[in-house]
Amino acid sequence: MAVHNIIESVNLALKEEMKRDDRVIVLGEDVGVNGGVFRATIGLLEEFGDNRVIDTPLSENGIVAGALGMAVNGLRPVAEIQFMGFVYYILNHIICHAARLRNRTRGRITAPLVIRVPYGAGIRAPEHHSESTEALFTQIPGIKVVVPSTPKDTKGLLTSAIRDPDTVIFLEPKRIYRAIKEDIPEEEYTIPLGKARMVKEGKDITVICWGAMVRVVETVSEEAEKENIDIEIIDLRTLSPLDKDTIITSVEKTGRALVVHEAPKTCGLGAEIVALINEKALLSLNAPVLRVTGQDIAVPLAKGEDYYIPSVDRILQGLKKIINF
Amino acid sequence: MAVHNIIESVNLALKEEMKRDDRVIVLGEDVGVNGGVFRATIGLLEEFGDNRVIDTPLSENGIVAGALGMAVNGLRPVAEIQFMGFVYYILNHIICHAARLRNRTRGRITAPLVIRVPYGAGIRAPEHHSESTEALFTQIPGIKVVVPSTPKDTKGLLTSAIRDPDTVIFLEPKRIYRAIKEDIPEEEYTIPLGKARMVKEGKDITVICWGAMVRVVETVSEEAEKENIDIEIIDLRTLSPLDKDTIITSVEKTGRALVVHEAPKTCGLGAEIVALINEKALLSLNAPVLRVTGQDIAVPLAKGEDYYIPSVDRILQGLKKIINF
Amino acid sequence: MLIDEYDPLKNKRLQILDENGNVNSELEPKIEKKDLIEIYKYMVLSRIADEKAFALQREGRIGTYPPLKGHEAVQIGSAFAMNKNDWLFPVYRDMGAMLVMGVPLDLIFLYWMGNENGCRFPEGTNVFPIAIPVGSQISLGMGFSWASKLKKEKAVTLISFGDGATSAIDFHDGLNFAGVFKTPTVFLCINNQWAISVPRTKQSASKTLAQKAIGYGFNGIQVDGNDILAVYAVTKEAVDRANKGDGPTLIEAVTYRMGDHTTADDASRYRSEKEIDEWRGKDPIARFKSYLGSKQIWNKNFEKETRKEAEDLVDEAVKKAEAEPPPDIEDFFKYTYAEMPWHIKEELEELKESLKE
Amino acid sequence: MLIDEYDPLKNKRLQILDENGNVNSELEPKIEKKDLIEIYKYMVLSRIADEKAFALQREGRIGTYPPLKGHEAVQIGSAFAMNKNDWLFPVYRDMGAMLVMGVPLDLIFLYWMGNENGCRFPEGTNVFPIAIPVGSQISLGMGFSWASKLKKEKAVTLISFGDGATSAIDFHDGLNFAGVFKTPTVFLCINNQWAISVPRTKQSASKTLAQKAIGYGFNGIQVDGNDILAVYAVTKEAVDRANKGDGPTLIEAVTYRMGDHTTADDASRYRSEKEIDEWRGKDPIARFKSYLGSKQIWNKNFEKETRKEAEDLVDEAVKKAEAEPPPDIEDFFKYTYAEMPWHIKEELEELKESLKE
Ligand SMILES: Cc1ncc(C[n+]2csc(CCOP(=O)(O)OP(=O)(O)O)c2C)c(N)n1
Ligand SMILES: Cc1ncc(C[n+]2csc(CCOP(=O)(O)OP(=O)(O)O)c2C)c(N)n1
Ligand SMILES: [Mg+2]
Ligand SMILES: [Mg+2]
Repeated sequence: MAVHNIIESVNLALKEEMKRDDRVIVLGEDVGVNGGVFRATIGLLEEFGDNRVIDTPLSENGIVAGALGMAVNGLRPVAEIQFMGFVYYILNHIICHAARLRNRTRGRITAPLVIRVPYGAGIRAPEHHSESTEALFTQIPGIKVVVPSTPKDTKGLLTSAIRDPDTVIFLEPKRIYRAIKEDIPEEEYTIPLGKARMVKEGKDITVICWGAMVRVVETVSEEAEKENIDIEIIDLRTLSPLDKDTIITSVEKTGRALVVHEAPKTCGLGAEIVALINEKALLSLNAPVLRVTGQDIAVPLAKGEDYYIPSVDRILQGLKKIINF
Repeated sequence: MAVHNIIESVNLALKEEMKRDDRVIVLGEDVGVNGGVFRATIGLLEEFGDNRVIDTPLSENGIVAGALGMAVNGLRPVAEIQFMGFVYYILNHIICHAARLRNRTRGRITAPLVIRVPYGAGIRAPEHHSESTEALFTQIPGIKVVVPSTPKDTKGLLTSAIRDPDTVIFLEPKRIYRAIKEDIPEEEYTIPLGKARMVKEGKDITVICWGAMVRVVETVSEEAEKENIDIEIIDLRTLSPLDKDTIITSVEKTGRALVVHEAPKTCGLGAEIVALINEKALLSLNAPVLRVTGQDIAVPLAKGEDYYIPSVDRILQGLKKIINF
Repeated sequence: MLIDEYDPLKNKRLQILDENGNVNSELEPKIEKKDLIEIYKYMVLSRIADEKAFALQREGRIGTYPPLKGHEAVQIGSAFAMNKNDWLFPVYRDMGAMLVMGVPLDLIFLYWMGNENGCRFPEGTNVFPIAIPVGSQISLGMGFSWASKLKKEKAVTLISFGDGATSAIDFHDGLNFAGVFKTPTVFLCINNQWAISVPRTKQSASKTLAQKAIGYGFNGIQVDGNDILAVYAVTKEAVDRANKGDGPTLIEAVTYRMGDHTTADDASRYRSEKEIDEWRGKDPIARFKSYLGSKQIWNKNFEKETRKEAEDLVDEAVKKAEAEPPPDIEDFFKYTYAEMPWHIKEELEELKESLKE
Repeated sequence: MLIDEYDPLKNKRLQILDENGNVNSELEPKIEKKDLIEIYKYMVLSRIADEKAFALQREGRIGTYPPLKGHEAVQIGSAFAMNKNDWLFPVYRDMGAMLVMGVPLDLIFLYWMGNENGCRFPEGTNVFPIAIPVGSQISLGMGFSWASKLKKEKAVTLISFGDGATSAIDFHDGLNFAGVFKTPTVFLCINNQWAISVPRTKQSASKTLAQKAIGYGFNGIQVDGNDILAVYAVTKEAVDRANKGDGPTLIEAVTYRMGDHTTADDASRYRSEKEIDEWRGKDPIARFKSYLGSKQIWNKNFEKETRKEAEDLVDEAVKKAEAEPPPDIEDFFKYTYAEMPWHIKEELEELKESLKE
């Protein structure tokens, strides 16, 4: 065991998988010599050479198309997109090809491909560097969407993503890249995709969250405890496909639920979670399932960022609306 | 008054607006000499010349970037994307610029731009010609999304869209382009964006739908009547922003709701509607709000299309689940 | 080397067999007699299969179909120049090339009938499925060939696409990455003068499409796309260069789409009969036929047999495709992921339930 | 005509004022004395403002900032060559060009401090806001200039972008559409050798970036980007051509990014001191200074005054930007649509409520 933060865990998972399987290739802008703008790929070029750690020209469409072509030809590429705000360039190849090749060819051609994207606000970055548009991906049948929230989960989930036979969008909560340190096993391990993590059991209300929001919700939980509200916290880990069982079992127990996410509210993943709960557990509900989320606006620049990201106060306010319904 | 179908109404609205306002420009692949692959722009080149009706090179990204640049420079471009399956190319400019220029410049620069896209399945077309991925757009703050379902609405809504100060994605239900004929006023008229249409009042259950699904739901309504189920049908017309009041008022009256859409279920607009109802009208609900939608798969080719599109039987099945809850 | 010599900026276009059947014997590629016969058979088969597909569409027996008539030389000539390990990333109109590469004709029909099973090519068929978003196969194919290089495999990827596709963003990425990484790729632009109703001249102000390669740091060459000897020779050279590690080549094959864009199109709306007539005089099959005549391979009997054989193959393929049972409902669901997740299972169940009633 | 003569395929690169201060008098543009002085003032102001921004970032007073050092000639020279009605679509590093075009310096600081109000330029300022997605301003600017043409206005759009941006899909669309529609556009590629850590040679295999224009049917020209006379002359010619209806031009200005990519970058990770030193010898300001010296414009006193003036302007601008109150909360909400829809109102209320507690 050794102590690592999230960005180091990304690096470790990449390194281990590259050692284990020489089909694993890392590519993207500045991932080689520079080790990635967040240093996620540091040391990989030195260890694996420039046939496996590849600095590309500046085109996200090209990176993903290239990686997808590689995946079709038997490699296991892990592409990096520098920021979520540049991810819209890749949607065409993801929707039209990565998500569909297996179906289009009735199983003959597949796309085992990972796309890593740092996402989310909170680091006072320029415009387009703070987005949380995961719902663009969760609505695409045929791909998986994964978000870790701790160093340990990061390594295990990324390892699973790399070994997964389908295309995985791996979103990294960059705001907490270096905020949490944790003992994580030296040896390789996987954490299954599609399974949520029970962060904390509780009896009064289920709070569903992921990524950087998990820590905020943990703080909320402490605050709420002071007012005798006992929160159950679910960290989704995989946003698509959803872990229905964990969500529904919890809501059936608590009778109340809140979804917290950084993305704008309208048509965010929160909507799907509310719809799912409504469909499967309506009679268990003592109050509406609410969402505390980013607003339906562009993520503000530094001076406004904190208004946008769900704060402890806003989440508490949402909680109380549900509890006092 | 004269009888017209939907595609003719598109053409009429374009023609009228081009006559009324010479800033209105039509551009896209094959919109000029060929009059559009569905003939939506037929006759426009002859009437307005090739400075206002422009055949472009084959790039949707280029078309929309070009149109957006034009809009910034005082024109009122109406761009055509040939099929919804090619719309993913335009997301970057829509999300990063069209939806945000007003906010980015605190009101100085705006993007009054219309993008017309035929969408939906049911015409036995090749792959990527049958998509309903409107939820990619309804989750983007700063743009509007409009879908007509009748010839009369088509002309009035498209006219409003062209005059709107914000970017409007105008989705045309191509499956019924020629299926419905209707008397429509010769003179110009507008139908306000953001307001749903009450297609039919009813007391037992609210069915919310749009585009080509409205007709299917009308058939369902007739079937349901035979079993004494009285449906209230809401045609959303504008998918973003949603007409909350019409939806909530109806559900408060009927106590039950079903959403029908062609898009895949997960993270489709239906999820947002369910979440909205849950948030605003939970106590009125006698049963879960269900969704009858396309499945979370690629739209099948011709031989499987009918399994994918919500059928009268599937919708009835959904209705009964709610009624018998 | 043809590719170095035929500089598109100097207005050079490679032609070996001209409209009147004259051969430039210096450049004439050495093709064995049995291959010449094979080539001709594929040309004829492609044309007959194409006509059949068109007719079937008119009878409502297949869906929208993009006719290949006029493209026989570029499709068959390029595919014939490829080696066993090479891969084709075809454009939708590429039935001829796909046949040469081993895609069964009945599957091609099945696909256009709207059955996904037509896209499951037999194992060992080195053909990527048709990519409908124009140009998207270009960057994908680049990635595929890049992997061949990284794996140190001797395999070239040939990517075909139209003149319209040169405007696609994937053209830019495909060629730019290929240049930077010196991938073993042959970019075959089938310039048939039209992208639906948009003429070549409105697609790009570039004088030739071949010269676009200059901006990516490798060679482009223009070739008479109705001259199968030229197409074959230049493709072979490009494939050899790629195999030797000399990187990508852009070939612009100048040809003509003799038919409508697809069965849903009416080309008379936007182009003249006169233009079509002109190109009729350059027919790739007629030209190759006269070449075979000069080689004492072609004669009337040979023609009759070739046609008969092709017609039989086509009839058989149609029969087989039409005899194919409709796809199993589960097939639409079970290939979305490697394993079917709960929600898709639910949706499948819901559908089945509704069909029972 | 410079643009016709300096063919990038012939390895020609325009230079008028060389590293040692020698002038090619045949090509020397005629610039009035007062403009020469203005130009120098803007060069100095840009450099001082740039250094200030860097320092402010290190003190935590502004956010991430992309230094322009080394780009003074290309930014000021090109902006000076534009006419009153022309528009600039800048790249993020373009503070110098933006200043010349009339963007107030305090707004530029305000923007990098993370305040959207810094992006509301005064009416009449013909500058598009900075587009962060690399290259996206290229196709947008093309559309803007296309509209000028359609409206028959005499106005040219100058779009600047980096070497990395030539790989962007919007470069392809911007140039291709511009070629086809002969838009009045000047594409100014500021080739500073690096795209963060990716060197120019790995961005494209094309020998020059200027030659990419050939694939779009118009002229490209390479110019010494540290030579402000050359930049000015070639931009002026390109602007004039565009105004006359002769369509677009691609200018590749060869220069160097002297600083880190942004304040968040550490360039020593990927490039050598030696390389930087070499370019230090080509400093654009020093070079122009010696030119002004030869014209008897520059002297020590002039330098002192110029610097003092610039420093005062910078200090004032910083003061003004820092005195700006934080944006009103409603401002983050009310510009999403022309009219605020119900759900955004609700969200604003919810936020306000949470701030009250
Ligand atoms: C991205 C995209 N946009 C639009 C279309 C519709 N479309 C299909 S083929 C075609 C023209 C293609 O022209 P070209 O590349 O020259 O190939 P050709 O059909 O002439 O063989 C168009 C516009 C599409 N399939 N994909
Ligand atoms: C689409 C996109 N991808 C990635 C980035 C991150 N990024 C910002 S600047 C930059 C390099 C740009 O290089 P170049 O175009 O040469 O301009 P320079 O910074 O050298 O002036 C990158 C990769 C971005 N802003 N946009
Ligand atoms: Mg074509
Ligand atoms: Mg650069």
